[in-house]
Amino acid sequence: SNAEESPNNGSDSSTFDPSSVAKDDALIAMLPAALKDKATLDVGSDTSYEPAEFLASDGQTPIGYDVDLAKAIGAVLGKKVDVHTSEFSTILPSLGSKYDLGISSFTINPERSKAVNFVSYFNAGVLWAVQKGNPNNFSLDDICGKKVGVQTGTIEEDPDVKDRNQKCLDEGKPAIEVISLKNQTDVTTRLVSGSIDAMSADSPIIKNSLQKTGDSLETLGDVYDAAEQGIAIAKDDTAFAKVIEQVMNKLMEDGTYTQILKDWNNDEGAISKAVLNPTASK
Amino acid sequence: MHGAQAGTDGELDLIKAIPVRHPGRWIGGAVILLFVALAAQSLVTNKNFRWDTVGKYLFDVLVLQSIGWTLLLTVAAMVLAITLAILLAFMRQSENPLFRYVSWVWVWFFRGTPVYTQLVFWGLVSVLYPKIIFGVPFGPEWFSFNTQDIITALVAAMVGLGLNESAYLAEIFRAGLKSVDSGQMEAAEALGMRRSKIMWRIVLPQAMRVIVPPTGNETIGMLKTTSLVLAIPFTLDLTFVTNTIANRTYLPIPLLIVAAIWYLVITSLLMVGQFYIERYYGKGVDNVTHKPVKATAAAAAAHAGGTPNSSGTVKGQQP
Amino acid sequence: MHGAQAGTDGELDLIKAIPVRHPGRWIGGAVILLFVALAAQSLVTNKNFRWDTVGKYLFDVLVLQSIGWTLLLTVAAMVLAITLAILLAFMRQSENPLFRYVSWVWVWFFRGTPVYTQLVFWGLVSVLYPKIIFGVPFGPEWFSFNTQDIITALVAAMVGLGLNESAYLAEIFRAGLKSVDSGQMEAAEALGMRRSKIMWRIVLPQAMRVIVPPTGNETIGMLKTTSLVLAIPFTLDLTFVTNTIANRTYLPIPLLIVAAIWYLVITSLLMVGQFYIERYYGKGVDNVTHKPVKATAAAAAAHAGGTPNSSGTVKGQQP
Amino acid sequence: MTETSANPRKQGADVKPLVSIENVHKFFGDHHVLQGIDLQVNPGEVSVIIGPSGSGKSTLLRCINLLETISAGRIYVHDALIGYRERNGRLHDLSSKQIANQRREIGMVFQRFNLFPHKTALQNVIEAPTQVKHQSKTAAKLKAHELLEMVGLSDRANYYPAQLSGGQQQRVAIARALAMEPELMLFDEPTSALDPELVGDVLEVMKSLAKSGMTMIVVTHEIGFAREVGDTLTFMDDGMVVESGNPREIIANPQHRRTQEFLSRVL
Amino acid sequence: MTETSANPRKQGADVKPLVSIENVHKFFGDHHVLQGIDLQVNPGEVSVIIGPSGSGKSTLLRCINLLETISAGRIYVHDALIGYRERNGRLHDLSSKQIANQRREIGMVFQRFNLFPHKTALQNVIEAPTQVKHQSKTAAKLKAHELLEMVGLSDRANYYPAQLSGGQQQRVAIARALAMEPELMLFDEPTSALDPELVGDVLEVMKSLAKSGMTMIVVTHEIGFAREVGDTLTFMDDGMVVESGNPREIIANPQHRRTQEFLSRVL
Ligand SMILES: Nc1ncnc2c1ncn2[C@@H]1O[C@H](COP(=O)(O)OP(=O)(O)OP(=O)(O)O)[C@@H](O)[C@H]1O
Ligand SMILES: Nc1ncnc2c1ncn2[C@@H]1O[C@H](COP(=O)(O)OP(=O)(O)OP(=O)(O)O)[C@@H](O)[C@H]1O
Ligand SMILES: [Mg+2]
Ligand SMILES: [Mg+2]
Repeated sequence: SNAEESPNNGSDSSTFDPSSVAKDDALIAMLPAALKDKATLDVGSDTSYEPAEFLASDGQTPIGYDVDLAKAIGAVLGKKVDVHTSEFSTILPSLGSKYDLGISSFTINPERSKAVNFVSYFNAGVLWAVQKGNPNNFSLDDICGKKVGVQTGTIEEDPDVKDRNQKCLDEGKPAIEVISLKNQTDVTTRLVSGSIDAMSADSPIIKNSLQKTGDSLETLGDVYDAAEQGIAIAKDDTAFAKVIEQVMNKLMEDGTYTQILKDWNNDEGAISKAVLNPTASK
Repeated sequence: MHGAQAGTDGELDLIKAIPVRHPGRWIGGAVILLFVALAAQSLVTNKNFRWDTVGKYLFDVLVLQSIGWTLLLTVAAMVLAITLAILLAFMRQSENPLFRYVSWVWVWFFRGTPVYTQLVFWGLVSVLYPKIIFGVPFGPEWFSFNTQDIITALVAAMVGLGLNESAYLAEIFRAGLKSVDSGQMEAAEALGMRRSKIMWRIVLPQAMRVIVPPTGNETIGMLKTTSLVLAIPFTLDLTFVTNTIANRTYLPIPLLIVAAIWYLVITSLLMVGQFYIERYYGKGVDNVTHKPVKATAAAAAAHAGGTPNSSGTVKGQQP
Repeated sequence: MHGAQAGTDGELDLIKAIPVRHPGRWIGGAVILLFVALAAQSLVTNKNFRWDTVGKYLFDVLVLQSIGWTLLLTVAAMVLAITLAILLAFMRQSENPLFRYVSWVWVWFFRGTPVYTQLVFWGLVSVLYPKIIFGVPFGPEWFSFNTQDIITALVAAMVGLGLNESAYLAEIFRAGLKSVDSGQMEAAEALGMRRSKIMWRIVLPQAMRVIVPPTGNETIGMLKTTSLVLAIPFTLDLTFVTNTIANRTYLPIPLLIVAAIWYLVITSLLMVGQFYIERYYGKGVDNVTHKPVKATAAAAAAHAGGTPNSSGTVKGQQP
Repeated sequence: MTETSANPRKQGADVKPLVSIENVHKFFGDHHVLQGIDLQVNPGEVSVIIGPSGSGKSTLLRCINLLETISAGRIYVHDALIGYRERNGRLHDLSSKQIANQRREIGMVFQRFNLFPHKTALQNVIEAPTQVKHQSKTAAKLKAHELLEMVGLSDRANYYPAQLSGGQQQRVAIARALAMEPELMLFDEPTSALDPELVGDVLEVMKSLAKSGMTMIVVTHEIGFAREVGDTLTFMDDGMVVESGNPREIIANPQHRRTQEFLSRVL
Repeated sequence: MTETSANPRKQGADVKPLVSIENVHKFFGDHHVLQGIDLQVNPGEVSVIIGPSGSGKSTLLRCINLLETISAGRIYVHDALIGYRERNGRLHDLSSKQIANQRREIGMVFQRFNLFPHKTALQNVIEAPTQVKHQSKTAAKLKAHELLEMVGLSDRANYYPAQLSGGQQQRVAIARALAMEPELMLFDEPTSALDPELVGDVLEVMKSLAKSGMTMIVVTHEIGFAREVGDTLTFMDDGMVVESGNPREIIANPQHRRTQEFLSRVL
């Protein structure tokens, strides 16, 4: 209903049509009993992470590549998909009861794998951004004492920047001033206004921010520390997790997966094989 | 030597004294005004605030709808909280020690834990307790509900906010009830009124004078606390909606201002409402046209000895 | 017919009546206890709560440090808020209309806008106003600061919370000052005391009785509000630290419980403190061992007519 | 004032007392405040109690009206035991409902009036009839106007207590108690919170009440009232009845030293 | 009681009055409460004011102590104009500091005592000397104990007001006012909030004060006190002085009808 203010990358108008995906009765048969009778697949997602999951201009409808992937999974399993906006702290405890899946750009690491089942589906790395032309000559080699913005709770905050900070301290250099904010938008706004020197986030997020803020930011260096992100399933529901692993692999094979990521300009992060609880890359 | 010659001179030489000058005060005032002016000026001119965007979204239909939801939540939670708080305050004064104890624990627990955590739990109640079963404990089951069907996000939000608030209000009500003179209770008892009637008709209405101002504080606070219902998640309130727009447009500051303006408007309305409620419950005490015959009449309400009819009866009598 | 034969019988036949039974109350109590027991049982047995994780992080060094920061923030913000609130309440009663008006606008503005938004602005102040310049407006500049150097995250957090809270407390203080009998003011004036002295030494100490309970509410509220300093961002408080751990381990519920337990512990301590403060300011009024010679003595403090020495003078006189 | 104490109805030897207080004791903790009080009040009689501060006068009135529980002894009003039920030789507490019922028969007027400040004079008077006796508002108002007329305040019906003088407030308090049509009225120093000028109005109303045959127990320092209106005068000291009898005789000729001392201070 | 009004010091014709009230008017809005009061009080004199409720007695006392501002006229205490400074024929308001200074010379005792409830009797008495006159705590306490001794309360120094009887509270209030060593004491119905039994103590203290030569203006209903202690008696009605002169003469022989009426009600 609202005209978009910033340059539109077409994010509001996903072209993905779940009905184009075929139902797979073999996989449906493998579903745990409790899920077989359910008409819908309930998915929890923290919808403030454009372009992975965010809200359309009506303020309520979740969209993004994670959302489209969820719909594709539902189509394979012959179910309608309901993506629920929900905060991080309520997604995980709700898995297995309120939500069947959690798809919210969860980065997999060994500690987290103890708490939930992950099926890997995307590969995102860390990417840095600075103001256009890098006016402060920010460099990752000379990060000590600089002001760096990250989003709270991301792997950029902990461990990446945290480790770098420790290194600075170990070398007797000034600590990094970490500005950790709840929303990525707030971090980006601060970078645009120049109150921080640089920011780091998952590569898709940085790219999206660059698009959204017009011509004021640029990336610094390349993506590194590529880490796999996963779809979360309750720890005690391994049977279902295995089904999801197969569904994802099927979507990867038939091209739906790549198409969805392409639609959202994010096929760089595509992976070739979904794995249940991969030994985390970091 | 002195007598009743007063009033004989037709014209009175009224005192019109030159007031004391307080230059310090006016300088202080001027400094404050200057600061306000500077703040206002920089508010208007600082481009970070993007007043065009503020204007654009101030009357956005999503924002307007969210105000409705926010008001609904505030009112529903406060109604629930006030009801519970009255109950808790009465229980605290009960003769039954169990009631007193329960009331104390309730206040301690709900005041002690963060409302955000409480809201998370209300959001999770259907996860933690998927079915509510009525029946004899450890015995047969009578009937049961799916918790999800009953505790929707809206209900969870109202209940969560209301229960938390009830603990704070219970303290306010307790202090209010304590402030009513014990003689009122005795007088009503002596008339043969029963305790519950006395509480409702005699004690509580008088306590309201003390209760209303802090309750106004709490209501205004609640208006802002509703933004935490995202924890449930309930996603239709003002803060969530403006946040979403901010995330989409990458313009957080102007949308915070949009939200702040609306909160300020609602607060102003609530303050007007509070004024009238305070006046209502001040009836017979605050807003009576006292005739302060006694210099110290204001001192003791119990002995508010005005004699409105005794002066005037001798008007015009010249000794 | 009736006389002074009382007291002649050595042994008194004291009334030992059988109390009225209130089965309803006990059933009600039992039901409540049952619910509490069920809730406690499901709290302990529900595996979602992961009590092992709670135990593991309850005394985590990061968590313990964060409690320190949370307490520091709470205390600093409340001290600032109380100072400002007293000032605002006095200004509200000032003869200078400008002061009254400023005080009103302050309360209206800070109560009206969300504390989260205020904190965001305090966090952004160095963005919006990179330099604070002292000088003649539109004239020469005397000296200037980099805002960033002055308003660190900690300062911004304290100031942001304190200013917001001051508005709520100002209302509480205003109501408190109003509750003190005007006769106190007059008596002090008649002794030649000046207004500021009267306020500090006579009116405020008496108003504290009414002020302390809602201020306790506010302090306990502030303890939880500190978690919003994330908006600044200030990232050392209890909520932030437990959130971070939850993010790392993906175990939000047990860490919410860790935070809740600590908040509950601090709240309990604050409630103990409040008890003693209330008792201190009740001196001479609440915690005096009244001798209720008058049946209605409690009614009017101004006329608390006890005559502690008049009984007893006739002890032992048998008519 | 006509002297009414010669009224034979009040002095009849075979009249059953309306109030019968039998060997009543009251302890506050260790403090033995009432040390065996015996007192009978016949229907239509005005019984005046005087005594120094702290002698237990208020406590006695409050025990009659169940605002305090007695420690030993019995109080009967109209043959009904106050506060308890006796069954199989044992006393049982009355329920709060039954206590409320007993209190309805007994009106009480306090030293400090204790009017409900948030209600007008009229509302104060109709509160109990409508709320306790469930009378209709119209009926209660009719009666209330009569009573306010009687205490000389018909033009003050819609004033709040804070708008009334002390004497006017006390008269409203009397009308409020009378509205419940009690058999017995208790007055606890009803004039001692009033300025000397305002005392007269209240005493006037009490006199006319006494003349109308109302049974009254009055604690007062107004010796004049006791002499003029009282049928009996009881002097209490230290929780005991020191002397009791015809008011004029006692005032003129106190038998006990304490009574003499006390009267010399008050008169 | 010895009758002290024949004291020649008080009656000397050439003595300059300590208080001189000249044609004072006071309006509350349209209400003309004081309609031209003239009154002189010589040093050491006890001036008693009586009059019906609403006649403006309290207002007059409050004007002397600057708790109210007068609308017209002049009040001098010790030749100093109260509340104003006259310069070039125009009146200037005094600053709050100067007003406070003037009030120090005038002690006031209120009907409802107005003791500071959060302070003990002793603390009440030393509050003003230490805070206003900046006396040392030790000196102030020494003096306070003397004063409490004088009003007969040396054993109650550490009691809070709520622990004292009304009469005791009023005596502390007198000690508190005396601690500032005022030249003039104003009493506004100091006994009318007391039960009859407690009045005596306070009147006793006031008598001894009068005997010690303190200048006092006393508003009271205690005609006995006026007769015994008063040097002059002033009857006020409707904001005017109706009659003024020797107390015994006026009480025995009131000249005006209003005075007669009033005295008949109060006596
Ligand atoms: N609630 C109470 N707790 C403890 N002692 C009490 C209580 N009420 C009264 N007393 C004591 O009982 C005694 C009698 O009190 P009561 O009020 O009956 O006296 P009184 O004769 O009415 O005196 P007064 O003329 O001053 O009203 C007093 O010594 C008083 O201290
Ligand atoms: N602050 C005020 N505002 C308006 N009217 C007032 C005020 N104070 C007093 N009055 C009026 O002034 C008149 C005189 O009052 P004042 O208190 O001086 O009478 P008083 O002689 O002391 O009476 P009392 O014996 O009842 O104390 C009264 O009619 C009263 O209504
Ligand atoms: Mg009594
Ligand atoms: Mg007066």
